[in-house]
Amino acid sequence: MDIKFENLKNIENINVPLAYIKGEPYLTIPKDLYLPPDALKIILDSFEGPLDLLLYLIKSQNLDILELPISKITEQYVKYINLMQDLKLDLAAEYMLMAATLAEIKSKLLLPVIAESFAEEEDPRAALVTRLQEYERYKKASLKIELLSRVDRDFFLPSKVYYEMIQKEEKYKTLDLEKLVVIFHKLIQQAEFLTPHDVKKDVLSVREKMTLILNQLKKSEFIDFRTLLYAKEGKSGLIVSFLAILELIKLALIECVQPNYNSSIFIKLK
Amino acid sequence: MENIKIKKIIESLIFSSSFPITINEIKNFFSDFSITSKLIEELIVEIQHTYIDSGVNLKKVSSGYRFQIAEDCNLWVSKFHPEKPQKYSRALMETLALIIYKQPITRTEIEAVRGVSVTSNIIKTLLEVEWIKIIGYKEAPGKPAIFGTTKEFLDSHNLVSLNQMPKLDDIIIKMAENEKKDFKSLDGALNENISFNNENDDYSGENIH
Amino acid sequence: MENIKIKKIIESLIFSSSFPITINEIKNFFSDFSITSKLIEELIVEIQHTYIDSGVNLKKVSSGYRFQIAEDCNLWVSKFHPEKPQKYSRALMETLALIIYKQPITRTEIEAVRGVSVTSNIIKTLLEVEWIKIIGYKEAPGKPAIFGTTKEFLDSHNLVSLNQMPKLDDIIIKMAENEKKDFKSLDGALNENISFNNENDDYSGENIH
Repeated sequence: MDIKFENLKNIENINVPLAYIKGEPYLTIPKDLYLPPDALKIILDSFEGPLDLLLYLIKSQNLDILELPISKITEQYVKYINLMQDLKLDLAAEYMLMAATLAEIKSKLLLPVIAESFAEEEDPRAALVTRLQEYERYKKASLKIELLSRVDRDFFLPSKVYYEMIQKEEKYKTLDLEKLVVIFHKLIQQAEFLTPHDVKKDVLSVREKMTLILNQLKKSEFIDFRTLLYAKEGKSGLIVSFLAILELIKLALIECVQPNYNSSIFIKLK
Repeated sequence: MENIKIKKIIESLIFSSSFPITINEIKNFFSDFSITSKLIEELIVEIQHTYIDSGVNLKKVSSGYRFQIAEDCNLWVSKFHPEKPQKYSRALMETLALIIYKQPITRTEIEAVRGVSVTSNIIKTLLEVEWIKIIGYKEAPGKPAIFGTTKEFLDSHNLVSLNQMPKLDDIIIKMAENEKKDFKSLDGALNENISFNNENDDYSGENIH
Repeated sequence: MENIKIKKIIESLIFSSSFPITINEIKNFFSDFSITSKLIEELIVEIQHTYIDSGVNLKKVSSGYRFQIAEDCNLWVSKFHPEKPQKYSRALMETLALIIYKQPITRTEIEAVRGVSVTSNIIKTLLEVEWIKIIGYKEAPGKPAIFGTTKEFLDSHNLVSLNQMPKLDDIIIKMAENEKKDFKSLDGALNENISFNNENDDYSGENIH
């Protein structure tokens, strides 16, 4: 493994500035809290929520999480909250919830407890201490992750090396026809393109035939009407061809001509 | 700085760049060390020699130097990287669907149904893959092209005739069955965007074919 | 095929790919020549040696082998490409930490530890850089997504496995017994979901939590 963790050991000692105000790093909040309001806003914004703020209050005074001096911390916490409210900062609901939690713990601790039951009964602070520890763990972990070697920041990759693509035979993928059908019907529904009657007449094979006829007309100017009707296609085939011709005439794409009375009918492009 | 170090850095710069690099660019980059173009050129020749039998070679192209896969490896590399299966856009599918079902059809007519314009690219792609072709021009201002499907479209989709296109009813049944089996979706895109109105008989498969 | 030729092709495959390549992929690619994994591994070691003093080095990461710019060239390369690397917020890094160490995890579970809501943007960014992915949906109201880390996360941090992640600090427990039980169950949940390589004592499961 070529990863070095030595630098991670010092993580506790890393003093990440709370904020930079006019280029000056602020590592701690001044005791008297006297700061220009916008500067204070930046500092308070730098907390990742009430747990982070509580941790800061504890750590900055070298207090022990496990001995959480609840009244002292509550007092300070509330001071911050009030300050934020005074400054009309958008205070997340989580901050208010924590204030209530602290007040609750404080009041529970003040209640006289029978010595016997104390051992069994949960320390009112326990849940909060657990949460603080848990949060601190992952906060520290996140700092360690930040220090890991990261691509495009700490190390780099070569660009994909150019190569000459040797063409493959099959160039295009075929379509999912089912998807295509569904797309078509959806489209038609949306557009209200067709009336129900139209749909019934709109036989796909007629459409196909129309294209075939137009294709033939590209090759020769005139086509004998009769050559378009193949007996081997059966009755339905004949009907399809006939409908296709009628449809093409209706669309003004082709026209029928009869040079002489009695001669064949020819079809030509219009 | 030692030449060997400079050479290594030049190598890494060329490898890291997605564009070819010129000698001038390298020279400017090392401006603090006043390295001559001649030295850079010499070092590049050295690198070229180092890589002569390697899987990549340092080549000079019009815009500078870059590494390229060795010529005798191109075929292998091409084989290794499967060509990205071309993904067709919904716009293209819609356009093709209209050409299939409403052929012969002009672009304007397609646009009228889709409610949006059909880009030239879509038509170009469809013409290129030879799934559609121009089967004539309409007697109308501008003589718009009329499109229809091709034999190649049928061939490449294993159809003999358009009659063999899947029928909507069958698809609906299949999808319903799949849903019963609690499959998340037969096709994500489909289920997401398309809701069937089964009450509307007008669009049942039988009628359309 | 001669080994020297195979080696050259392997080299070109890795260089031409934008993703790391595994030995298995190479083996499958050469299936016509029935080349053993062992040989491929040996050849890769040879390539690694060839490139040891070069501007790029062959490295193993989670999803396979790839070339990387030589460590002592990183500074030069970063200077050559002046784009600033993406900076991530503390909120994002904390969210990521929870996903790494407590995966599989839902957004609500992340929020419970952090004590604040996790914005959609954070999740979106993490998904976009492909450091995390949705690995399922929880059987709960609203079917919340369950997140986990990806191979890409490990790749982008030069890691082969999660075992190499820094250890989590131990929590000092000085509470009543029932509290301890709570911790146990929490750790249990962790162990289930991340499999750590116990060969390496430093990163054994117990220590990571």
